[in-house]
Formats: sequence, structure tokens, C-alpha cells
Amino acid sequence: MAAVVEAKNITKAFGGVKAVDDVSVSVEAGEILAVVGENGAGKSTLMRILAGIETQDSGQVIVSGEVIPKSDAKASIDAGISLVHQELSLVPEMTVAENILLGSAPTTVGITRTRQMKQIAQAALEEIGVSVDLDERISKLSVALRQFVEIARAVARKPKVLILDEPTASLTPAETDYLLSMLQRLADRGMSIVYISHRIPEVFRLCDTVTILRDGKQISVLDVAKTTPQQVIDQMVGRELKKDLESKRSSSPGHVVLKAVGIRAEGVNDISLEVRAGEIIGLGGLVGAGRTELVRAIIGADPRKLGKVTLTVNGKTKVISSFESAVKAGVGYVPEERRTDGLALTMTVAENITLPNRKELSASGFQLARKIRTFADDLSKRVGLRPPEIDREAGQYSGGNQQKIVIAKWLGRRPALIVLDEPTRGVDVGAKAEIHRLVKELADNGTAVLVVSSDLPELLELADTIHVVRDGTITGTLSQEEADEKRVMSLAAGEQVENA
Amino acid sequence: MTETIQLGGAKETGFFPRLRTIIGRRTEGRGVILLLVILAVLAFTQPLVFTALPVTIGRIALIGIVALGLTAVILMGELDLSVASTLAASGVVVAIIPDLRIAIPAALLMGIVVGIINAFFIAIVGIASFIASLGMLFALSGLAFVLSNEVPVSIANQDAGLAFGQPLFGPVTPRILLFFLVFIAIQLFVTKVKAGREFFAVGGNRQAAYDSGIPVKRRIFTGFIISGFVSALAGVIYTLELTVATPTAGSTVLLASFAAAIIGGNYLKGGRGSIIGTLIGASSLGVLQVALFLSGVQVPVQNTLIGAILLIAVITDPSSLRAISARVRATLPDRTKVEAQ
Amino acid sequence: MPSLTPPSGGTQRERKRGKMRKSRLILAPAAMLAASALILSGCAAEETTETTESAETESSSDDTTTEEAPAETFEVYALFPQGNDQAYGSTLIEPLQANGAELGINFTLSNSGYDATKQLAECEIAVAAQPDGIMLWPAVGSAVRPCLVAADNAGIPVWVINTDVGPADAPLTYGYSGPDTYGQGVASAELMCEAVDGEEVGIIQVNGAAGNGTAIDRDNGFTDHVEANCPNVTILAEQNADWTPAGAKQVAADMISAEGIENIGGIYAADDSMVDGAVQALEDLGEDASDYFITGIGNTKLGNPLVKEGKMYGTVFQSSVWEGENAPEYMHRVLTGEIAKGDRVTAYMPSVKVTAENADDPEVAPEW
Amino acid sequence: MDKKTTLTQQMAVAQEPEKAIVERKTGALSWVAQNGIFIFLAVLILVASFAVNGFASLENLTSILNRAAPIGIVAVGMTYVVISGNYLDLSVVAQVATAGVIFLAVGNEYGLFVAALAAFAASLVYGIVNGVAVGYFKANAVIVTLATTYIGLGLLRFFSGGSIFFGNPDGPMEQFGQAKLGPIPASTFVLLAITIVLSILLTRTNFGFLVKSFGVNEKATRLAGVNTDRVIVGAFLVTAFAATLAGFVFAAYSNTAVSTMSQGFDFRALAAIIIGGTSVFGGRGSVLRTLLGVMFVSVLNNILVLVGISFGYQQLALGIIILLAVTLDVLSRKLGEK
Repeated sequence: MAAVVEAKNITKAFGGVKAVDDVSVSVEAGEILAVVGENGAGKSTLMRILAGIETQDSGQVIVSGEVIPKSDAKASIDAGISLVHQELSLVPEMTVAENILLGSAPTTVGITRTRQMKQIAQAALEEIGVSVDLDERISKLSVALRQFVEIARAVARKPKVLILDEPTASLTPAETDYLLSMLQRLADRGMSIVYISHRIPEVFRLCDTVTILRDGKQISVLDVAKTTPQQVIDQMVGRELKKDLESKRSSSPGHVVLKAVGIRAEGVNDISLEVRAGEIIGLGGLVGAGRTELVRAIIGADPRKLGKVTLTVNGKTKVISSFESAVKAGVGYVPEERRTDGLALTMTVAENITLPNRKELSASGFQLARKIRTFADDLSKRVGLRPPEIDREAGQYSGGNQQKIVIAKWLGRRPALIVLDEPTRGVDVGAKAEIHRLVKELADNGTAVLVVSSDLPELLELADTIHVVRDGTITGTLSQEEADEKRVMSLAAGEQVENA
Repeated sequence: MTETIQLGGAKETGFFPRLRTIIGRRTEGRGVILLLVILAVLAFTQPLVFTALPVTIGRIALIGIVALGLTAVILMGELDLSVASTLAASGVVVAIIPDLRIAIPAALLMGIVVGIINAFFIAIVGIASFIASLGMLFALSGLAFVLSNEVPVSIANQDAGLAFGQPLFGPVTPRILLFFLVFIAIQLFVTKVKAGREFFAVGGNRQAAYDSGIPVKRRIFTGFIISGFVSALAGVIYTLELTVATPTAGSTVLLASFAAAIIGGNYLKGGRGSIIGTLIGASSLGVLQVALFLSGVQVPVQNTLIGAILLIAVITDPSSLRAISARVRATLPDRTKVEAQ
Repeated sequence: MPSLTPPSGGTQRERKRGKMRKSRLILAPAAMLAASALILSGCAAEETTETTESAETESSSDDTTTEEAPAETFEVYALFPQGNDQAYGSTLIEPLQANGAELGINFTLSNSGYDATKQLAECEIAVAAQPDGIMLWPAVGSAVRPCLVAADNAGIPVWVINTDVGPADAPLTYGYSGPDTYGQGVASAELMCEAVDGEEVGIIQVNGAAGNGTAIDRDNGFTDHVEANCPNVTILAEQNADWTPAGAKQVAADMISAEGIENIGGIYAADDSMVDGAVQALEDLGEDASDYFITGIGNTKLGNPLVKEGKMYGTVFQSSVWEGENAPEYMHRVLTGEIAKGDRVTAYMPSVKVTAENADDPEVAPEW
Repeated sequence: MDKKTTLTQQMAVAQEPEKAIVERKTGALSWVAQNGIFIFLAVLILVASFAVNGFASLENLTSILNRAAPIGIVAVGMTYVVISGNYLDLSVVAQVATAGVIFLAVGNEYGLFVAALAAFAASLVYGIVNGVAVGYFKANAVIVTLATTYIGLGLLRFFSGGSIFFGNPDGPMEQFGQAKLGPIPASTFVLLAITIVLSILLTRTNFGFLVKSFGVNEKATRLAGVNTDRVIVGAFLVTAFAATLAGFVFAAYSNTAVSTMSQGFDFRALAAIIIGGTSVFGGRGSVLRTLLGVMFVSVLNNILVLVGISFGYQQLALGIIILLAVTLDVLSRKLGEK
């Protein structure tokens, strides 16, 4: 059987680094191809090239024998390639129907045929079995619903191949379950599907073939029926993955540092928790469960409706009402969105590191230039920034190094509590280990740590205690001994999940 | 295995829930409230505003026409500061060419060219619209002075100009007619025409627009051409009605147009707003100005009042209110007695 | 204390208004003390003298009307391009309203900020409001025809002040009272020619705001007269300033640099405020302004002292009070039918030249 | 900005497995754009010295400096608002005029000290109203300052009656306006002083650092525990104080003040800032560069007047120069990225 879509020898470099290095994939009609790899392996870039959003440096995309022009989103769509984005690419103020037919609404002499547009949108929604008011604005929809609207859009284009980039990241298990069976139905009807995920069980449940990428290179193409999850994981990581039991810390928590009582906020429904000095508390759960919202409400980064948060440092208890007061009291926060919330990318490493420490590094408002430099220099070395050049722009560093800069800027404050939200997302393996080491070191030195992570192994490795959050409430608390992936997932999902 | 999945957000049924949904989707709220307040006050204090309705509408047309074109650009999250200068320069073009049959198309063409130049700098070169149109603001205002030799220029065909100021039918003068035509055209364009609807996508989520194959650059060109064309049309109207082109024309247009668009609920970052909103904003300002004029309120006082309304309009934007309420909440004592152990 | 125009009711009003004016002014200008001297009629242009005389005779003929209590009241819309936001407008509006009140005219003032289109819109509203009359101070003199036509169609009489309309539009109005803007330029040129007295002199010229009607008319009046009557005066350079002393000082300094101070013998500025700036530019170069032939227009609170100090040879008095006082008089005569349509009365404010000889006269005490 | 490339590049970079640091290439064009303002200013001065009559004289130097001082002081102050990513402060027009009128009207009656108190009190009000609306209420700076311009000029004209105020002869204002050191007027020293002070404030103090940091990334700055709203108020206050000082200098220059005196200062100051090379997206720029931009515009303006070019062509030239300056900047950055 001939390939419907074929990508031949695709190479793409950003600033000298090859994000995709001579990768070729092809998918036949009705085939479900999985593309797996760690964060930063080049999956998304490859898919964006397929969809004509990114321009490849070399290589071709061929649909049914025709070469698609480079970097032409419209041509790719017309040729039958439809991409469901990882980051939702909907227009918040437009309606569901308009978003489904964004850029491809039916027209007569340029005028949108609203009724037909709604019919097509309705048909697409029915095809994926989702019911939603077509005239509702996207900004009013839940995250899961937006994800399905996004899929409906891709389906509405009657694609030959449907590419989904981490579609289940923000879905509950029931929704995920539904999505997978729906994709199976589409494939049965002859649609080709490229499924990007690093959730191996999903891959094994859904896909026929799996392509493994690592560091932009294509490692192998395997027949799912003839392989095992462990094999795939090993190839993804490039080493044998085993639980690093040696790295476990012996924790001896001190006094209660953070006490949050009855937190209610957008997406958070009455949560209380405590973190002690020297203790690492993990917050597990699915994306969208309310973990980020919870920590942001606790530290005052987002407004909370109700609840009281106190921080006890050196025997003094302070009420946290705003983010400023939290920082003043001794809170450090490593936000989820590193590039937009964590760093000022066009500022230097030194400037970023010293941003929260300005008062300490100045005399009556004037910056102490030398003190700033030694301060930044020490910290950048302490977190293992490579190379530790504090006058470079933060944006010139890789993801892992950037995250180290974010951590460094809080280390400088010697925080009593540090809150880390997805500390290693998009970070390479080496940097990940270093960041883990840093976090543990912090706890060993008596800092209270609260860490949010969707990366289960990470959570299991770091946390002394894991609170699992679902729908804005804590559904279970597991100690380090009790915790394993299965238990966390079942609490996160609110049901038993079979282990693939 | 389920065949369908219910994720909430189903269509509201029943009259009032649906009405609430529909109102909830509109962006013109503050403009409507302002207009209603003004009208209510005037009903008692200045009934003349209503008896002289055609004049009031004429006034609205004057303030609003440029604002309509500007809104097309604002919807995409861009700004066009050159509208007033375009108006002045195209007005001069109308006057310096003796034959109106050539002059008017030439002036309108000039508006289109201005739009293209603006869009070129913004979409192709990659300059922020704020700066590109600032450059054009100076350049075109200079051009208006240069072309007119710095003096008011009378149009050759005075009678045509005078006729232009007369009502066509009932109280409808060409200005009012053109204003409503422009309103209807842009309104239809951004609500019914695919390219126009896509303005919201360009303003609301530009990346998504690119990814969906929307030709974003072409849309930017379209938007600035609309803005340039409408400004030039306003210049033509101004010159014909006055029978004279002044290089200083439209000195109050830029600020008034922005005010109308903002009061009408258009979001300057793009993606949210409506042409109807601009109409409402222009109506509020127009009615207010007519009323203040009839009351003989001094211009400095009028300006102070308009400034105050604008300030209130901009700080009562929903996002502003959210920001400030979050701050206020942060400073209030915690209300946790119920939950606290 | 006779004012420039002698409507007999003037004296009484003058005093009252004087008090009001004083209370309004915040600043303490160089105090103007009266001295006795007669108005120097000089060599005023013939047509100007004529019209002034006609204005005087006509205005004295309505003495009876003004002294009686107003029998009926009139609503008049006054469409001005400035108002209480500018010095001339402020000092004009006070006597206008005071005199209007005595005559039974209730003015509704508007201010278009020199935006001709805005003024047209205001005119439309005024016409719709059906007042007894409209008093028009054109934002742009040549851009008023549509307004006049609209008023004409509605049967509302229009009286023009400050900036006269063109000859083609004149029949649509009942008349004009105010300065002869072109004539002011001419008068200032006459002063210049008189001062220069046949010498070969290069001067620099500072015009008003670019595109402004008054600026253009004065420029034309000055330039035309110089060209025709004293070719020995050469205009070396000209620039627009924005009617402010600071703006004039800047362009004057630059023009002096460009032409070389040694080549410059004089300065003409379209307004006394700008003369003040230009004089400062000279003084900044260590020059004595009295060595130069300098003329202006306005005889303002800034300009009059310059004449007295000898820094400015002469200026042309533009009396906001004259204009503010007379406008209602004429309006009233129009409203009472005394001036019929077609009569077209033109009452120019006397372009009184102010030089060192008469600068101290109470008649030319600066008003704004 | 070419949204397409930058956005997609940014997104791609976010997912990119960078191992090495990406070196940024910078070409000749980029160097020109970075330092172009020096070169253009030098070339302009050089050419004018030979080609333009009367340019190269001490008197003309004084004239240029006089022209540069008030607008320069405004632009230097407004650089703070621009660097903080808030486009511009339109209300400087009202602020300069208000200050000028207060200095003369109040100064004549009660002396310069009281006048200065009153003027700076007014600028405090401007700075706080603008800053609170933009900072705390997250309102768009263009619209907020447009509104305060309306209000400010309205009030000024209402209370001043539009009169031209002039200072007592030989009063302190006139003395300051006349004061010179050699050919250099005192106002130039005020401009230099405020440039130095604001440059130090921007580069050496926490506040300045935070203004810049806010301009680069508002969220990251806030999430470092900084009260960013207060920083914005500060930026508008700096602008307001500078505008008040400009009002003083400008009023002293001719010993007169009137509500129309500062017309066009808003966009002209912004033009100087942009030509100087400060980014309107915030975060990038410097006070010293603004000073150069101001000098460039003043020299250009002076030359155009010297050669007798009329007002219209002057405007036209300014517009074209803005477009050219920014085009060069953008192109060089694009090439630098490649």
C-alpha cells in the first residue's frame, strides 16, 4: 500500500542546533503512526514542518505523490494535512463554528455562508461525537472542550492525514478514553493519523507503528505489535530507565513553614495543605486539575476567593495576601511558563538572577554593580549554568539552563519555601538530573519545597509526600513509600486505570 | 464505549437564558450604557438634540466615519495614527485638481495608496504599526501643506460642493448617506465576509491565524487599505462640504476617532470589538458634543468632560476592573473565619 | 473716556467691563497708564478710513436703541473658532456678552478650535436650533459658504466678525464688523516703509501658524504693500511660527543665522507676541532692538511696551473690545431690521497705527 | 515585527533541544543601526557646516541648543514611559503648558519657589493619575494619556483664559532664560543635567532597572515579587517631572507662556526617542540615545529653517526620517537574527 503522506529527509536547524535531523516518516491510509520522544526530541517541529507552518532547511513533504511547497500552511491544508496543535490555536473571541472553519469557511464571492459553515462545523462535531453550542465563544469553553473543538477543526478539513500533538495532555482519563476510541473510528474509515505523545500506554493502545525520535534524530521505526513499552522507552531515553533508589533522601521535616487553609480560587475548590521545613511536597494530577491554580492562589500570584495562607520563618508567622508579600516573607516561585513568566529573555543572566534580589544588592536605591556581579556569578555556578557567563542574554541559553537561571534567582533569596511548577518541562535529561539535585539540596538545607509535576517519575523521585489533585480538590495523599505511578494515576483520574 | 461525549456548554434554551447568552457575547456594553445615560439626561435638559435629529446624526457621521475605518485596523490589534493626516492630504488633493471627476477618484486612490504604504511598513518591513503610522502622520500632514501651498484651497466647482451639502432625500445629506454606507459595508465585511471575519482571528490569535492558512499579511493590507480609504473618503466629504480644503483639516479627528472606538468597547490589543460598538461610541460622543454645544458650555469644559468620560471608559474595561479588584482583594483582610480551625 | 468707536452707551459699559476684565486677569502686566494724545491718523489706507467712517456714522445712529431697555430678547448663536481658551477671544467675549445683554441678545457661544469642518457642523446645529441670528467668526474665511447657504435657506441672518468672507459669499451675509486683516498687514507694511524711509533694507518675516487664515491674510497684505510701495525693503526669509513668542524666537534666531545679522535691517512679525520673541532673538545676540526696523500687529500687552521702549517701531491696534462691543450692536441692528439683507454693511475696526508717539494714549491701551 | 517568523521561531526555540548557546551574528548593517544615530548626526553636522550658510556659527549653535532643550527634556523623561513598554505619554503637551503657565502666573505673584511647588504638585497629579490608570487599572497608556490631555488642557484653558502670560522684566524667569555660559544657554545645562540624572536613574538604580525589566517582560518582573504597578507610576512620574522642568525652561526661554506653547510636543518627543533608537516595544533603549535623537531632530529642523524650507516640507522630512530610522533598525535586527 502506498504512503498517503511522506516526509523525506527533513532537516531543520535553529541557530546551528539541529532540531530535526534527517528524519523520514510515512503513513498509509488508515494507519495510526505514533511519534514518540522526550521533550525537545523534535516531534513538534517535525509536525509543524509537515503542516507547512515551519520551513524545513532540506527535505520534502509529499502527499499522494505531490511535493508540497515549503512553509505554506494553506497548501498543506489543501493537500490534506491537518494538525491539531499542542498549544491551543483557537481564537478566543470567535465562535465555535468559526473556529472550526478558521481560514476555510465556505463562501460565495467572499461572503461567509453562515448556515453552511454551521452545518460543516456541526458535521465535524458529530463526527467526533461532541455536542457544543456552535455560537458560543471559545473564551467561554472549558479546556477539554477547546481541545475537542480543535480536533473538530482538523476533522472538518476532511484531511487525508490527521496529526495530533499531545492531544490528551489536558484531558481526564474518561475523555482520553473517548478520544482514543474516536481516533480509532476515524482510522477505520481510512483516515491516516499521526499521534504524538509520550504517554506510552496510549501509543500501545491506539497505534500501529511507532517512530522514535531522540535529539532530533530518528532512532527507529517499530511495529507496535512487535515491540514492548520498555523497548520504546529505552530507545526514547537512550539508556535503561530504572528507579534511582539510591537518590532517595532521608527527610526529617522540621516545623510547618507554609500553612494554607481553605483555599478557594478559580479552579480550586477548598484545599488546605501544609509544607514543613526540609520537606518536599509533590502535587500530582492531570493537566488542568487545578494544581497550578492552587499554588498560584497560595502564593498570591493569582487572586483567591477565600482562604488564609501563612508562612512561618524563624518563629515569625506572616500572612500572605499578595505575591509581593509572599516574596517578602520568603517564598520563591518557579513558574510553569518559563519563557514568558520566569525569565526576561532579552536581559542578561545577571539581570535575571538578581531581579528578585535588588533591594539586597543596592544601597539607598543605587545598584551595587560589583556585588551584583559576584552574586550572580556565585549563583550561576551553584546551579551549574553552562557556560556560566552572566552577561549573556538569558534567551541564548537552552531550556535546561534557562530553568537553572530561574531557580538561581530564587536561591539567592534563601527562600523558606520554594514552589516549583513543572520544573523540568522541556529540559534535557542532563539538566533534569541537575535540577533534581538542586531541589533535593534545597530541602536538605531546610527549605520547604512544593513541587507541581506531571512527570510521574519526577514526582516519585522528589516528593516525600504527594497530594493528588483532581477537579480542584485533593483526592488523595500518598507518602513516599506508598506512592507509585499506578496509585497516583488512579487518584488523579478518579478511577482505576489499567496499566498498559 | 460511548458514542458521544457531553462536555458541557450545550446550547441554552428558553428565552431569557438565551438572551443572557447573546448579551454576554457582546462587547458594546459600556458604550450602550454611556449612550443611554447621555440620552436620558438630554431628554430632560436638551430636547433639541432630538428635534434636530438630522443634525445630530450629521454630527455623529462627522465624528464616526474615520472611526469606522480605524476600527477595522484596531480589530487586528494594530493602530493607524495617520488617519487624520490622510484626511487632510486627500482633502487637498480634491481641491487642487480642478475636475472633480478626476479629483475624487484621485483622492480616494491616495487613501488606498496610504493604506498600502502603511501596511507595507508593518507587514513586509516589520515595523510596529504605531510607529509606521506615526511616520505617515508627519509625512502626510507635511504633504497636505506642501500640496496646498500652506493656504486653504477652494474647489473649482463651488456649486457641486454646495449641492453636496444638501439633503438628498428627507434629512439625509450625502455625508450621512456615505457614513451609513461605510458603516454597513464595514459591518458586513467584518461579520459576513470571510476575509473580514478573519480580522478577529488576526487580532485575537495571530499564530492560530497563520497556522490555519489565513493570509495574515494580506489581511493587514486589507485593514489598512480600508482605514486609508475611509479616511480619504472623509477628506473628500470634508472638502466638498466646505468647498475648501484646508491643510489643517481634521485636527480633532484622530483623538475623537480613537475615543469613539474605545468607548464602543473595541479592545486595542485586537480580536475583541465591533463596528456597531464604534457606531455607538461615535453616537455617544456626537450626541454629547451637540448637547454641550447647545448648552453653550465652554470648549475647555467640554474637553475636560470628554476626557473624563474617556478615562472612565478605559478604566472600566472588564480587564481593568479585574486587575483592580484583584489588587483590592489582596489588600483586604482574609475572610477565612469559616474555614479556619 | 471715549473708546475707539463712539456708541454713546459705550462709556458706561466700558467701565463695567473694565472691572470685570480686571478680575479675570490673573497676571499683572506692565501697567498701562493713560496719557493724553490724539489718535494719529497717519497715512491709513484710503478704503480703510472710509469704511471706518461709515461704521462710525452708522453705529452712532442706533443710540436710541441701545439706551432703552431691550424690548425683546434675541437668541443668537455665535460661531467662533476660539473663545475663552485664547486671549483675544476671552477679551472679546466679555464685552460681547455684556453689550449683548444690554441689547437683549442672548449669545450661545461655540468654539471650533479653528477646525472649519467642526464649525460647519456647529453651524448646522445652530441653523437647526432656529435662532434669531447667527454671528459667524469664520475658522477659515473661504470655507463658510455652506454654512451661509444653510442659514440663508432657513432665513437666519448672519453677521460676520473678525475674518471677513470672500466677495462671492458676502451677499449671503448682512455685513461684517472687525479688523481688516489684510489691511492690518498693509498697515504694518506702511509702518515698515515709513520707518525704513527709503533705505535699502533686508528684513525677515515671521508669519502666524501655517495654514491659518489670519496668518495668510496678514502675510499677503504685508507682502503686497511692500512689493508695490517700497521695493527698497527686501524680505530675505520667512517662516511660520505658532503665534507664540517662543516659537517666533526660535525661527527668528534661525533666520538670523541663515541670513547673517549684518544683512538684516528689520523684522516684521504677524503678531506682537511673535515680535516679542523676535526681539528676544536679537537681544540674545547682544543686539539693540531699537537699531532695527521692527513692526508688528496687535498692540497687545506684550507689544505696546515694546513700542514704548523703542524696540518696535510700530504696530497696528487690533482691539478685541472694539470688536466685542460693536458686534452685538450690528447684530442688534440686523435683528431689528435696521440693516436689511442686501445692505451689506462693512464696519472695519480702525487699523490704528501705534508708534512711540501715541503708544501711551488711553485710546490704544492694550487689551489682550 | 514580522510576527510570523518571530512567533514561530520563538515557539520552535522553546521546543528546541539546545545544547550549545546560539551565537547571534551581527553584520555591518546591524552595527550601523546600533550606532547609526551618531554617524547620521555627524554627517548631518559636517555637511551642513560646509553647505548651509550660517550653520557653523556660535549664534546658530545657541539657536540649536535653545530649540533642543525643552523638547529634549520632555523626550528624555518620556523615554521612561517608552522603555516601560507603554508607547508614550500624550499628556506631556498639557503638562508642559500647565507648568509654563504656573511658573509665570504664580511666579510673578508669589515668587519662583511657590511657583515651582505648584508646578511640581501639578506634575505629581499627572504622574499619579496616568500611572495609576495604566499600572493599577491596566488601562492602555495611549488612551489614558489622551484622556488626561483633554482634561489637563481643558482645565488649563478654562483657568488661564488662554492668555499669554509674561514674566516680570528682569524677573528670575527672564534671568534664567538669558543666562549663558559662553554661547551655551543655561537651558542646555538643565537638559544635560536631567539627562545625566535620568541616565543614572535608569542604569544605576533599582527603579531604573525595574522599568527596563518591566518593559522586557512584565509578567516575569511581577513574578519576581516586584510591585510593578508602582514602577509604572514611577515611570509616569519621571515623565511628568521632566515635562514640568521643560515647561520651566520653555517659559523662561521667551519669558512667556500660553496654553498652546507645547503643541506637538507629544509626537515630536516620541519621534526623537524613536530616532534615537529606543524600542517602542519597551525594554530596549537609553536616555543618552534619546538625547542624540533630540539633537538630530533639532539640527535637522534648524537646517531646514536655515535653507528656508517651509513648514510642510519640514513635517514631510520628519515623517520620512522616522520611517527610515525604524526600517533600518528592523532590517538590521532581522539580518542579525539570520
